[in-house]
Amino acid sequence: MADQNKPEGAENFFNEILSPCELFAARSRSHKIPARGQKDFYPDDSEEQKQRLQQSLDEHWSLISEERVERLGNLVKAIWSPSERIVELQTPAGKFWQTMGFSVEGKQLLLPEEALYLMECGNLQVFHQDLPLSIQDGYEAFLSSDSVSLQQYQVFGHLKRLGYVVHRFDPSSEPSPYARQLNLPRSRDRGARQLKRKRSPSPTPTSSKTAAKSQAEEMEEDDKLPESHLVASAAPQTSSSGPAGEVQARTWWPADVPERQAGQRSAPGSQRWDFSSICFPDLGSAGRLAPPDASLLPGGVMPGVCDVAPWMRRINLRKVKMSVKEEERERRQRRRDVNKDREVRRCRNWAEYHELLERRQAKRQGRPAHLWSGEVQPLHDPTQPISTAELLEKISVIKSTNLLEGAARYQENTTLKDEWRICFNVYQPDSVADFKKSNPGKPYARMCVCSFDGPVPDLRVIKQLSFQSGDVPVVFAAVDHGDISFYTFKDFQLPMDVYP
Amino acid sequence: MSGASDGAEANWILRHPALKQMKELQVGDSEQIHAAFLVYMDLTEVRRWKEVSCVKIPDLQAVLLEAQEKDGGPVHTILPLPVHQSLSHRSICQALDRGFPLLLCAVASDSTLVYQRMTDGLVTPDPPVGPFEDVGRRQHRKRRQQQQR
Amino acid sequence: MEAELRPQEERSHAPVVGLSLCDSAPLLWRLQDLKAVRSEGLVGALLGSLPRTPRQNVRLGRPLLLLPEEERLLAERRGAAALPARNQEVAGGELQEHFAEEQQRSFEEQSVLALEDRKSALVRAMASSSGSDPGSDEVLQRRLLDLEQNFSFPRSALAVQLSTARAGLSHCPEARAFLEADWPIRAQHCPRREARFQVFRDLRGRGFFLTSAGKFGGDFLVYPGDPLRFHAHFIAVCLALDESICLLDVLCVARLGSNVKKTVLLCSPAPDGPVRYTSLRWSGMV
Amino acid sequence: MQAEFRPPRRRTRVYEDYKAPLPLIRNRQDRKHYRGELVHQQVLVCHPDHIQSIHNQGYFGKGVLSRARPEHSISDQWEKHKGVLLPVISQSRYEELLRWAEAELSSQRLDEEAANQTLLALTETVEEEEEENGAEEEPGGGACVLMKRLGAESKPEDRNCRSDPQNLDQDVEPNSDSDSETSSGVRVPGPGYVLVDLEAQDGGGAREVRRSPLALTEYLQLSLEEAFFLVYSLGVLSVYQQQEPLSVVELWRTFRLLRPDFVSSYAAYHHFRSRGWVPKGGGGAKYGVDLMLYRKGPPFYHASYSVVVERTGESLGGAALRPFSWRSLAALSRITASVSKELMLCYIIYPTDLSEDDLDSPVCLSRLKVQEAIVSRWVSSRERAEQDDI
Repeated sequence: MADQNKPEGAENFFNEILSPCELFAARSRSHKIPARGQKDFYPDDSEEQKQRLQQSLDEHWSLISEERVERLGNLVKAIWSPSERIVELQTPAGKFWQTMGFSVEGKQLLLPEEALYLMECGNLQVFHQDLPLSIQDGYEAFLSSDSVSLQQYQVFGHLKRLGYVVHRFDPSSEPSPYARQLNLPRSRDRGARQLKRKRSPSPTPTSSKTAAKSQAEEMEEDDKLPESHLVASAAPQTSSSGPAGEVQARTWWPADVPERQAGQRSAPGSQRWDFSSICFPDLGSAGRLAPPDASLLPGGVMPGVCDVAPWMRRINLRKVKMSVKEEERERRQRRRDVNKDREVRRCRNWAEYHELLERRQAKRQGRPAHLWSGEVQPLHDPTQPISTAELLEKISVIKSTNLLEGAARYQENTTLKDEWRICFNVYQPDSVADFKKSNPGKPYARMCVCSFDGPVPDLRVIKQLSFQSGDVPVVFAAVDHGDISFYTFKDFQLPMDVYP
Repeated sequence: MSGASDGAEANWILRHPALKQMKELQVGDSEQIHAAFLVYMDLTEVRRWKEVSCVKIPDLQAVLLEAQEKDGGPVHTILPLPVHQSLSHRSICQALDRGFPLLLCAVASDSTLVYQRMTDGLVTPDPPVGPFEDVGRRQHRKRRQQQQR
Repeated sequence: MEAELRPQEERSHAPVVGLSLCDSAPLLWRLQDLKAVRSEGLVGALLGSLPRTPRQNVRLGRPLLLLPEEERLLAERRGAAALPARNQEVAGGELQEHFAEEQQRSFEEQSVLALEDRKSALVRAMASSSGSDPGSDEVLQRRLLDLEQNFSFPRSALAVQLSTARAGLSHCPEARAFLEADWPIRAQHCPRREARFQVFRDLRGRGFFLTSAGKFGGDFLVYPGDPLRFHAHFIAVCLALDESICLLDVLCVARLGSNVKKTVLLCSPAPDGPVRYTSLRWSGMV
Repeated sequence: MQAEFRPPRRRTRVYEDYKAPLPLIRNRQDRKHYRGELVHQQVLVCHPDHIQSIHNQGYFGKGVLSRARPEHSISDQWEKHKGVLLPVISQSRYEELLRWAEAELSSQRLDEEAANQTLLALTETVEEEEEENGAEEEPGGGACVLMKRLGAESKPEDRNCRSDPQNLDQDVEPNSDSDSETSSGVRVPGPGYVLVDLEAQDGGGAREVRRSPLALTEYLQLSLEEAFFLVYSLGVLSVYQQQEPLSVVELWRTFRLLRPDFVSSYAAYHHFRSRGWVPKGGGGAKYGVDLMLYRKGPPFYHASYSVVVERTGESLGGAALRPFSWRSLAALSRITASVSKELMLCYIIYPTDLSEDDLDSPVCLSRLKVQEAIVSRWVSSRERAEQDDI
């Protein structure tokens, strides 16, 4: 079958290269897109319809066939480095530098998706081995499932074309959830970290190796924060306690602390304080408390016996004064001897006694026995008048939870599959004017790119990603071939709605 | 109130001849039969369809209904199904193979009915009424909505 | 309404379509391939920025992404071949030399064209400004000479092409040979995929054009003619005949269909027969 | 990230007064207890007063012969006859009812003569005094007035979507003991009185009062979740199965057998009720979801949320009740948005240590957790044209 193809094929392969004459002519071509006409509903084989179709097709092909032609002076030249998967600029960057790229040791670098997008926009000419790369080369060389996938690039390109600023998301450059909880300012050495982040060959951590690394980084940070916090709060105390403040500051921490902390680090799950497991000393029961073990105390502190008796004296132990009604009720309850009741005495065991009580209760109130004598009874006794608000309160037996509850635990115990990764931070188009790469601020949204044929995020995924993202919405971009649909799964608690 | 005496025996649903006929067909579980009966009542009592009757077909464990919207009008097959049940394309085809247009009727747990028309083969939709709105106008409308938000 | 299925024997006469795999997705880059595929009634999806106005999403340009069904049908009908990925290392400096030469030649030709351009502009300007001045011809000649002697075409003004498809094969001579090989049909084991393909092939065989219908809750949007000119009539939902479907899902997609004025089609390939279609439409019974 | 609460949209026209959020007893003297029957795995409320109370206070259930509000009537036309409003039916309709009664009687294996006699007794023109007695005895008389008013107040969309004229009233004949059995001990179809429009030969429109051979009164069908809520959470309903009332646990077990996912669907229903909202399962079917959520009730507000109930383990795994694909989610999201509602996923989270035994009692509800999430489309652009809107 191939024989006839050969000559024809050879010719065709060259015909997409423009001649110098065509190149020259292309400088003055239009940038308008022809408007699409009304569509028809039924095909009727009419000449008119055929003509319109032909016209649409001609227009379509002329648009599709157009090649990018740019003046050399308007093109930024760059070199592709396959080993580092990075593109290095050779000539001064253009306007795009405000929102894209980064520099390392004086070199101006672009991530592959940024370079490919700029190639598609006709801003950048990328060379490899002194030969320019076609757009096709760019797609094939820059995109792969273990760095930026085609679908991720589709989403990137889609958002870029709309003017959004789109950056790769790197969990290690985000404040840790702990820091976020404490509302700490973002790390001081951001600039340095930015570089580190951008240099990593595949910051969208689809490979497990980088994923592990970024998690380790996060852990490290978590460990550091509480520690630095404790030191800070301890400092004023020590300095005021004597001239040897500096020495004492160190002795606050016994020599075995670093070891202990190292042990902590290796055990996952213990990086955060577990407040529920901290024991409080019992100060109430005994009048006196034994002195604490001296070895646990910093040097120079003289522990003594703690006498709580004076404190106990201050506690209000007076008898609660009851109203006349209340006192009456109390007396009545004491006077009535259940054991004298004949029916009660007939009961042979507790079960029968309870049954009897049920029967009596039902009889008194005219409540149907089949509902009120069983092991499970209705939540509300309809013979008792109650306000709607109280009733709703009473029947609210199912606890509401939120996406952040327990999310930290899932974060530690389970790692998400690669398909559930936040890939991009997205900043709104109108923020471009005063956008600073060094300090991009809070993103407008974060993107998780999904294949339309893949799974829909379940609750675990939604919880983990929203935990990771904090107060920035996570958007799932589902790519269905050429179509991209964006969805958010936001936390919600239906408000209570009470009518009288 | 009348309480216990107001028992199930007095329930006209249980005494209705149509329900008895459905039970005699010996297909479908009691839930499906109840669904079919509700649809039967909706067609006869509420919509006043004509010649409503129940039928069964081999291989399909469900009571089907047959009815005409108007006297002498075309016969429809109606397939009543409780809404939380699943179905297969094959069972739809079996109902369609009777040769009449089919109405699938989903019956919700509170007796809500949702009818869906089903036809064998490809049925071209009706063309939209009036001229198509062009893209420009649609965009304009969208923009306006956005501004209002 | 559309060319009938090509008989099998004609297959060899149609040129092979070159597929390029990018992250395992089948992409078409060459214009001739795009046209060839469209002439088969396969629509695909354009993914790239449009060279003319790259910063918008309404109209996109090359590459064209094929649906798995389109890829398979293409392979069945006329043969498609995978273009190999670009060779990472190019030996020798021949190509680089060739590229430099070509660019130099283009520069020279373009400077000539630029000069011609300026000259004709000058002539036009002179003609319009001083219509019947007898001395003007002489002035014109002098100015033209002046222009020719002083004209310099800056390197920065050189128009260069940023090729869309890998051009000229100059960087990859072995690709041409590869094109002649048959493109193996990639494995499609999953039964859902199989049902989708059977339905796709059948509907295409009936002359319909199909695109992906994910956002409408179905598998394919089915057009009575080229989507450039026609609205879709159907939302095709592919499923095996005995596959169990949730009634609520059926109600949902059917309701959506009536909202967007399309018929929802349940499509199931019978094991040994034609594809079974059932149209779902609004009953009007509320 | 928290979804913003969008205020529910009030209906532009409201045709009824708000009675009460739930069918609760307002004072100690009112010891009303409602009754439902478990028939064919469905819960039916048959007594007209019960129907009105349960439906109008919290909008539980749906009339089996009505589109929403239980307001079906045997006839569209009612006429005052000797001080009593009676439904007017055509002779052919009357004969149809008679045929049913005949079939009913024959199925009781009576000998032909007895059956004919009973039938004959039925078809006789009702004597005036008897008629008046009947009307006086009518226990649903109060309800009759009530129903009439409600009918006139019902929603305009209901009016528009049905072809027949608006019901003016309702057939409110309940089957009281004395009437449902004849002296011969044979059970005959319930009485009720109708005004039969006789198709007289001379063309005159004579009307005659007859007993209605088969009284098709409106019943209220409750979803299993609604029924269990009225029983367990409010304690106002008893569900009878073959004349035997079921205890809370019996009912729970019965419903779990009928519907394997009852625990999850009830938990979701209960949760929304306990927040003061009105969940309706039937309405959800129209949009392919499990529940629609209304503020106050369907007559006052448009539904705010389309809810899909999903179940998950505490380790957040387990098989989904309704396995979503992007395709089905896209369709749901699109349809929900096009009717101006929001799509809500309601996850019921089961603790890991919840055993099958624990699930055997509604007490397990307190160990479940509920997570709501709003799914919405993120619009990336104003200019992003839907290329195939129509």
